[in-house]
Amino acid sequence: MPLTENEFRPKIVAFCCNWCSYAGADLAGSSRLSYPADVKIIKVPCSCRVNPMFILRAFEKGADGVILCGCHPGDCHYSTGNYYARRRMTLLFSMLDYLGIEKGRTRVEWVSAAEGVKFSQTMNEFVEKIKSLGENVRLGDLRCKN
Amino acid sequence: MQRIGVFVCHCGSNIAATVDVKKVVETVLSEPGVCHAEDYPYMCSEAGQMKILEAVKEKKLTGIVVCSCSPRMHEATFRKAAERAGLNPYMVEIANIREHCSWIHKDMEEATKKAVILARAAIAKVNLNTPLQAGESRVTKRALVIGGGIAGIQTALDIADAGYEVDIVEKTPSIGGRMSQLDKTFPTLDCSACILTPKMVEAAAHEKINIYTYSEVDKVTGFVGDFTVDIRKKARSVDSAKCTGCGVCQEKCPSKKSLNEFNRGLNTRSAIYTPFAQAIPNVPVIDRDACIKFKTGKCGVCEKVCQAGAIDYNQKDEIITEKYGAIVVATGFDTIKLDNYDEYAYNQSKDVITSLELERIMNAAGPTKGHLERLSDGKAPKEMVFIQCVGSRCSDNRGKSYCSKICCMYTAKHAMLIRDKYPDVNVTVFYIDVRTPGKNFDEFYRRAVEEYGVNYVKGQVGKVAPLPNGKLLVQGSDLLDNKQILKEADMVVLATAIEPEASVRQIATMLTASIDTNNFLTEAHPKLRPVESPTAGVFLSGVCQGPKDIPETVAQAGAAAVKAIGLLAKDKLTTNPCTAKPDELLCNGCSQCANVCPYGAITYEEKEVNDHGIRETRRVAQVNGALCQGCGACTVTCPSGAMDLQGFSNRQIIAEVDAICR
Amino acid sequence: MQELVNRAKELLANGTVQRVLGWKAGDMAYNPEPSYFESEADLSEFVYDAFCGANLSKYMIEASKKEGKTLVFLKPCDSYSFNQLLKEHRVDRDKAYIIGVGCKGKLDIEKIKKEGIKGIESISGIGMEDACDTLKIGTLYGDKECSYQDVMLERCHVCKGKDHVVFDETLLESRDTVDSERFHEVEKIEKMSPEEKFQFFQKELSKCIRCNACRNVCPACSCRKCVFDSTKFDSAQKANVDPFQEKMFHIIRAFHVAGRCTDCGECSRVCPQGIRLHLFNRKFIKDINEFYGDYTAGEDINQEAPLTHFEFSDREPNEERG
Amino acid sequence: MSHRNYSEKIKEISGVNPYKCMKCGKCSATCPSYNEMDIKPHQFVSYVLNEDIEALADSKSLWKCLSCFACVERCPRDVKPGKLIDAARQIVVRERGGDYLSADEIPELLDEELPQQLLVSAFRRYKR
Amino acid sequence: MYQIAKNDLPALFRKISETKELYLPVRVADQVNFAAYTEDADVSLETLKTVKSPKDAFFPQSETLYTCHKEENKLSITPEELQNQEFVVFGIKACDVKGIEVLDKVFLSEPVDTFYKARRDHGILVALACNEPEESCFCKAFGIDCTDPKADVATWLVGDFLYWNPLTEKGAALTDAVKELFAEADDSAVQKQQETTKAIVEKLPYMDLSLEGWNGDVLTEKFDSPLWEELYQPCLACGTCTFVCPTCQCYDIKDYTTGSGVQRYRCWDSCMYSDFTMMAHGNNRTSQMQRFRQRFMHKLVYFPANNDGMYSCVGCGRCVEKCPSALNIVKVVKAFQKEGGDK
Repeated sequence: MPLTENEFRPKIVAFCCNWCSYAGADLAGSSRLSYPADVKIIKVPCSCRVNPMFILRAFEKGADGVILCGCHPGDCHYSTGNYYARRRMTLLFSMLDYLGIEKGRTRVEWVSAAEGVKFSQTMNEFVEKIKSLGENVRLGDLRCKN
Repeated sequence: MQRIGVFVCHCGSNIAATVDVKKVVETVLSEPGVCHAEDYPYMCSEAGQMKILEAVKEKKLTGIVVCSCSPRMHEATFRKAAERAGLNPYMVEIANIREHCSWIHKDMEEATKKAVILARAAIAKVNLNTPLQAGESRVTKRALVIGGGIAGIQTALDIADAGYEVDIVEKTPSIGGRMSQLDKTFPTLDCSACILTPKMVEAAAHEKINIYTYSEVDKVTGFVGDFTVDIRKKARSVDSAKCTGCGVCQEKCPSKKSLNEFNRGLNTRSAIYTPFAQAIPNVPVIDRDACIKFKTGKCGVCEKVCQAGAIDYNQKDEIITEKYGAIVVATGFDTIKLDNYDEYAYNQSKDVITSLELERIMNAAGPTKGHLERLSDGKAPKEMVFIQCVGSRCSDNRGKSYCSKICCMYTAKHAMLIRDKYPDVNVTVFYIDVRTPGKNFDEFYRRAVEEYGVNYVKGQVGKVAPLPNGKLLVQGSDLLDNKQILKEADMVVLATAIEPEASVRQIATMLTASIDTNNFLTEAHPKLRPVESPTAGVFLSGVCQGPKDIPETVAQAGAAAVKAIGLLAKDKLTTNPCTAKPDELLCNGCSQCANVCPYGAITYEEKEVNDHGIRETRRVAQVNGALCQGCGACTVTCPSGAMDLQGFSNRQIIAEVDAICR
Repeated sequence: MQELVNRAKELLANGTVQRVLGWKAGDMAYNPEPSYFESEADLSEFVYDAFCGANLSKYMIEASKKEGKTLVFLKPCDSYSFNQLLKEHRVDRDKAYIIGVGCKGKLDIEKIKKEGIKGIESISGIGMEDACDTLKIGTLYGDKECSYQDVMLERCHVCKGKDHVVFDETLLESRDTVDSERFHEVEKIEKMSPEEKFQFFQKELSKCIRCNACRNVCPACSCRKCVFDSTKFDSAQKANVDPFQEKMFHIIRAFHVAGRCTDCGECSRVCPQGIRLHLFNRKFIKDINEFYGDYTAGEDINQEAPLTHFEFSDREPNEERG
Repeated sequence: MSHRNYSEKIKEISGVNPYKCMKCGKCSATCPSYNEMDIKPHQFVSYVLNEDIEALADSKSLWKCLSCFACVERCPRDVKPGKLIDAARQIVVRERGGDYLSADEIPELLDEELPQQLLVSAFRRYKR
Repeated sequence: MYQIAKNDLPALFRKISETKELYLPVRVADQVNFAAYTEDADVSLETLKTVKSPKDAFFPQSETLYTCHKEENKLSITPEELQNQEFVVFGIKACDVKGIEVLDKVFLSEPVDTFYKARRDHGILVALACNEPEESCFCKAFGIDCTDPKADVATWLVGDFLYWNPLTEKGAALTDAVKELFAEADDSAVQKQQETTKAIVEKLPYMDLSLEGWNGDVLTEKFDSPLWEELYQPCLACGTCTFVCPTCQCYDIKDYTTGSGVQRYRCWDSCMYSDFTMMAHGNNRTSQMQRFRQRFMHKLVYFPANNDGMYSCVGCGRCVEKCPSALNIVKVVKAFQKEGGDK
């Protein structure tokens, strides 16, 4: 997709667990399943490594959307990591919603190493969603806006 | 500040066709810490790696960023290259500009921009990288095998033959397992006991093997190379050292009404018993629930008749604590309960039996002394029906979704044996598919059809109904003839699905080994590491990992043994350095991290600390680097940030976030 | 109140305890301060009345390091905090002699002032022996009256109950003070549109001066060094320079105490700007109850905490409520 | 309506995923009306998959199925052939047009002696 | 002296804010603090004490000092502009006016704080006399007359009128700009109100608070007192007292990374915080007792020692009202008094 003037291009951070989702992203890559370049992936060992601080930090510094991908429940390389992540993110997202931050700026998706298609689909959907929400103005530090 | 070198790979045209690599090189040069950047067609080639070596030397680099393919491809390669250049291997980070960039984007400007951002994130991370040293831990040269069936015995023998001590823990009074209950084995029709018993004897006699029967694993702590296990030796009420195995006690025991587990409850046994004649050890146990002495205080017959004076009613459970370097799980299987399958009348008629029960009936030591007869009236059957896939391949919640794998073959075996021994008996097998992949397997099945005249009907049975005349009405379908079949049978044999032994859940929990929805233990990798559990130092042998027949079980047992031997052969283990690390000065000692650690790697210590001049004793978290696998669950649970993950530290991840969002 | 003093004297005299942790009369009717009493003579200044809202359980962290036992007076709600600290190994049960004291609802001086009462010289009707229906207030501007119930601390309107969850003995009777639905305020906000929610919290949080009173008084926020004071996350802040930082601080603080917060209400009590901080914690409590089953932090120290535990069937984060 | 659409409609009404069938024939083995049927229960699935709904609609089986749901109960793959044929029957009934009752008309016509089961199964069958 | 009907105050505010930024007590979410005037602001002149003192107007809780911007390898530095527009702080009380004098001692003596000075130069203080002092007030102990504030303009609210008396040139200039809204008035009503208020002041509970024995010369005596060890115990180490205080002037300087550069800003700090003056080796005050002591020693001993006997407390009583543990400077002074008396 070529860059066109004035088009809103969101900044999107995707945390991917090393074992499933990062590999899923690799598979999307080797299967040439495209998704917008707005998505940048950060590798973490497990979805349970993702601290709510990281997610808020991303928004602080100007992210428009943050997505966390991990192994499907039951498939965690560390047996239980994604279950903890699931509870943490459930609560965090609920709090963000409560504070009036638009739903959909945050998302959790379970993507296995075999789900290249799902990875790319998820990212396409997520970017669309963030584009429809527009720029993140409610949860960023204004000092980072210029 | 680090001195970082950035190396951008073209990957032929894989990257360079979409990402302007020169532009990336140019742009990253202005990033903090970067003092060298270059591009090369194939960074992973020897020549490419030499570029790294040269740059490290010339520019005195302290950190490396390689913009290339996924770290899953070549992270190890570049880490080794860094090591050759004299750097710590963990000073390398990969920016994945192939799978995550050039391969999924088409527009060069956009892809280049993204590649720069990914490189920046990696640079920001490397700026905070610290050299990490893989730790070492010792290896106890002793293995534990949980389960004394053919899988456990074979594993133990193989490990012991390699010269290491092995302990087998078996929960029943004898080793032997399911195989000892079988009459004959496919596809050779060997007598099961004839091939198993020598193995049992060999194991018992092996100087490196120590067998704990009638024992269970109570507690497991520690980690790969250094497990500590509590084994509960249940009170046998018979002193093994004194017992001569003469068997008089069993003969004289007045309580003979207990269901005989070995014969699948088809007949009864005495309260003091050995499960079967060839039991090892040949020392009986007293079933305290059935024993009159234990129930009423009176009796004591066995004590009176025992010439060796081996009966000891006061024996107590004994806990043995032992250290092991490796643990092999070989807990085996059981058949599923058929309570949910009313249509097969298993609970209504004694003449509807499972295949494992048929094994016992066919066996000379079984409840009918090997005569094929109906359990209801002892009459010889004339019509026998076998039903396949009972509880297997069921996607409803009554059965198991998987194929139990062994049923097609043993049913062919049963059919063949019956037709051979009792040619006047008609045998009909209802099947969905006959699955016979395996050496000489299909030939075996075809023999049953072609030589022994077994009637195979493609179709499933819908209902088995006991008739007033004592027979069983079997209503099945023949899909090939498109007919519904009504057949009066004398006996119906159900090829019942198998499932992992119930106790495996508890054992998996103790070992922190993962388990799937069907209770099968999970492999570290389904294809490439099929006999290892994801938990280091724990190996899988036999059906606990998935349905298998005997040859496969034995093969896997050997494989598990080799893996265990490979571990035991090492004097020291190097551990993953990307482990959690607490900052003792910040630790609150609240235990939340320990609560989420799946490996039990976190313990607490009362420790004297010097917090900027304040000396006090505090409860602080300690991470065992050998146990920790580096998931990071603890780091998020820790509110003060005292717990951090080396290699993926809070500040490193935040630096990546910042670099991406700026 | 005299019963408390007498019992404290006894326990000091017979050597059961080395010191007493309670409340010392202030120089106004409404400002008693948490205090240690080491001797019988010290206890002459002991007070226990409707203004002893301060939760003493957090002081037990330091008291646990002292020589000998400390007698501490805990109100029913305070005992939850103590128990939670016990669960987290921050206090030593053996170093504490706990007298669970009854409570008739504690008062909020800010609410009295909001009623337009100023220049307060004296307040009567605040003793444990009083009926707790009307307060008589002597002021520089004449005598005033107000209803006890109207000026109670927010937390007392949604009191957890009259029972102590941990104690060695109990003294004095408690009173039922509940007259509000605990999650009513949270539900009201949940029903707002995203824009309304955002404006509501933006306004509320814009008052925050980052004095850290909420954090420092909180028994769950007992970290030796808070992440907002340390370099661990590159997150040290001393002021809310941008509205984002107000949100960051309060979201993370609430998250860190999620599943550990006993809803003791101290944060809201001490906020100099009257920010209703419990709205954050109570949101998490409500969510936890709704998603993972009822859980009251501090109630049972053997119960698994919601965030260090999971079920295979837990809801998904993206799931809509309901 | 094309056949393909019929096929989709049947899947929709029955809630059945015919691809789950592993062709074991347990439905046919179970069916009490088997001998009366021209298309056998285990074949329902392939008719739906092959989009040969016309044959199914013209079959005797459509009217011979007792809706006893034994096949539904025993199917190991949760395919529920009984639901498939029931769906086909509904389509045929609907095609015939409006000679069935609307829910509002029913209460007046109720006979007190009418078994509850009948009502429920009538609703299940005739609800749009 | 001039007067203006209370009802006409919005017109006055509007008029002032046409040309100048106007800060005055505004109620937001139930709390009154100084804030910029807007048409829909809920102005509350009746509030005796705003939660925070108006020192923000001159010494904001946080202010950017300069911004660094990075582009490729080029670094540019943009200093923050100094205040160059006049602004008015309306409704400041006598104690808070004195508080600003205290700040002046710190920020206007060499080396002069240019940010502060620019604000002082451009700020016009319109003080408002107190009518109904409260029990936490003890400004009298510091020689402050709350009925007669000394600022650029002094005002009084009496009955339905605001009385307005310019005291300085700046005050006069402001008065000229808004004179059209005023009527001439004599000071009889004001005097009457002053007497009423003074009578109340005499009855305040802290009326007799004496600072005897607190001066710049008692450093070791007070510093070494064992009383501190007792007094600090309930302290939670929060910064409430320092942040509501009109005289506390400690600040920290920090950098914020914006992605494209760095903003250097300063923000209030509190000597009550464990990371106050934190250095590489740690903190020179290791215990909360030391930090607690620091605050009061500073206000009552060190500051007078360096500033001709001026205390850096003005008796506004905000700490008395806001301390979560009911600690405050009065309790400290009284405790020492008692100790002295006992001896």
